[in-house]
Amino acid sequence: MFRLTPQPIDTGAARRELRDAGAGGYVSFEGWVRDQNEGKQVTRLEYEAFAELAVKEGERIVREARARYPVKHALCVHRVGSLDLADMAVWVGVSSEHRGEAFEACRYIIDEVKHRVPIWKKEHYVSGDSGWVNCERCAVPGHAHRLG
Amino acid sequence: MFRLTPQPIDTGAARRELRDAGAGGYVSFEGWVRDQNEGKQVTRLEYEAFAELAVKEGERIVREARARYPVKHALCVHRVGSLDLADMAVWVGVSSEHRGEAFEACRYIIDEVKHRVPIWKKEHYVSGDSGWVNCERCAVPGHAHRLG
Amino acid sequence: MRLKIQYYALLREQAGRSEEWLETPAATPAGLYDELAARHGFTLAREQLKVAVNSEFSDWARALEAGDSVVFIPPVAGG
Amino acid sequence: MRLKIQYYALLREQAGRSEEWLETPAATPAGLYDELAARHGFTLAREQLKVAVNSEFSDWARALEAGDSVVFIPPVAGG
Repeated sequence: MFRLTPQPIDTGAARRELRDAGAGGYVSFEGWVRDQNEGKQVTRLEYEAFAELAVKEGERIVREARARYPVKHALCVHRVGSLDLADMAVWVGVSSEHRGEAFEACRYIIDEVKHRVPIWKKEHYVSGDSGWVNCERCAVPGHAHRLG
Repeated sequence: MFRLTPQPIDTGAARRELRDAGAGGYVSFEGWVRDQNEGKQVTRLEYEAFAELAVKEGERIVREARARYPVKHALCVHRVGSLDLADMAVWVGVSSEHRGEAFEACRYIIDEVKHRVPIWKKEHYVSGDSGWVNCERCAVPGHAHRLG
Repeated sequence: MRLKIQYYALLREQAGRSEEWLETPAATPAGLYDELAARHGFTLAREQLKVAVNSEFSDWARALEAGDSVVFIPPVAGG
Repeated sequence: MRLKIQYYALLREQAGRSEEWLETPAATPAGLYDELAARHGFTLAREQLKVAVNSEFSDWARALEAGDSVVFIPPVAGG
């Protein structure tokens, strides 16, 4: 399962979806907004998603993880909208009979989500500048900010 | 840090100890009591620790993880006493700048804790029998139970 | 041929809009991007993008049909 | 020489106690375990155990001193 949410991620509720009497191991990952990135002081972030395809691709990734590793349950929830420092941007949880598969599947999901799911992140900096992560070098300097 | 607790593990409080403005990734592991082990139906567990050495060895493991992987914070909490099915027996949490180290350190800690920390687990089965995990084959059949 | 284009992230900002309907001679997503990049001054090269048609990833050489919904996907940065 | 022995898990059950003070001729943890195994009917072989003296892992051939606290450690199963 993969979900997008404009609200703070409710990890307690998400975790409860993974409970299973036969599960002995549970691994979760959280992505937190850091106060800096590539040497720049970050003040806040905006996440924007192409929701329909993001959910489709996210669901594909979770299905792939389940096919590769014999896990009981797996879920990923990604936040969209405006986030402050230390907010949780993404959550992945996996339960499995033994711990190895839960670690592997959780890692697989977050790695693939970061590379494949159409979600974009705009960082706002202490300097007043801002930029779309992974697009900064592509864009004419200042261009994105001027139109933003 | 490594702690033992006879109370249910408070994962919310434990997680808060790992917050860090420079941390972008957080990985946690939970060990849950399964309803079966090696083909036997389990009804409940007892965990017993040699507390003084368990804490020393647990602290050593967490220090080793911090030396091997550049993480921000790492903590392991292990439950002792009587546990029911689906209860949490152990929790490991790691925060780091980037996610790779958090996964590696979390995995290292739980793997080492399971092999090195003097904590023992007695399983009680639907059959009415019981046994100390990893000591069953060593003991004369029924012996441990008769004296237990 | 009339198509719907939706814009996200940097492309949305550079286009100054979230979506538009367009009458275009472009037969493929590749041709369509070249047309729109010229019109809106997009700074991302096509090689940096992926494209989706009707909410599914697509080949750049796919034959577009009237009414198709097209999204150009800048480098992603989830998580 | 008088020593304190603490028992855990299967050894506690087989010894029927959590600890005891013992006057013993054993000079090392290895000798002490052989003596106690015979007395309490321990089913675990010494090769399956580790030993701690004064709450730290120890060599089996360490020279014990009066007042030492000894713990024999069955195969662990945390987590």
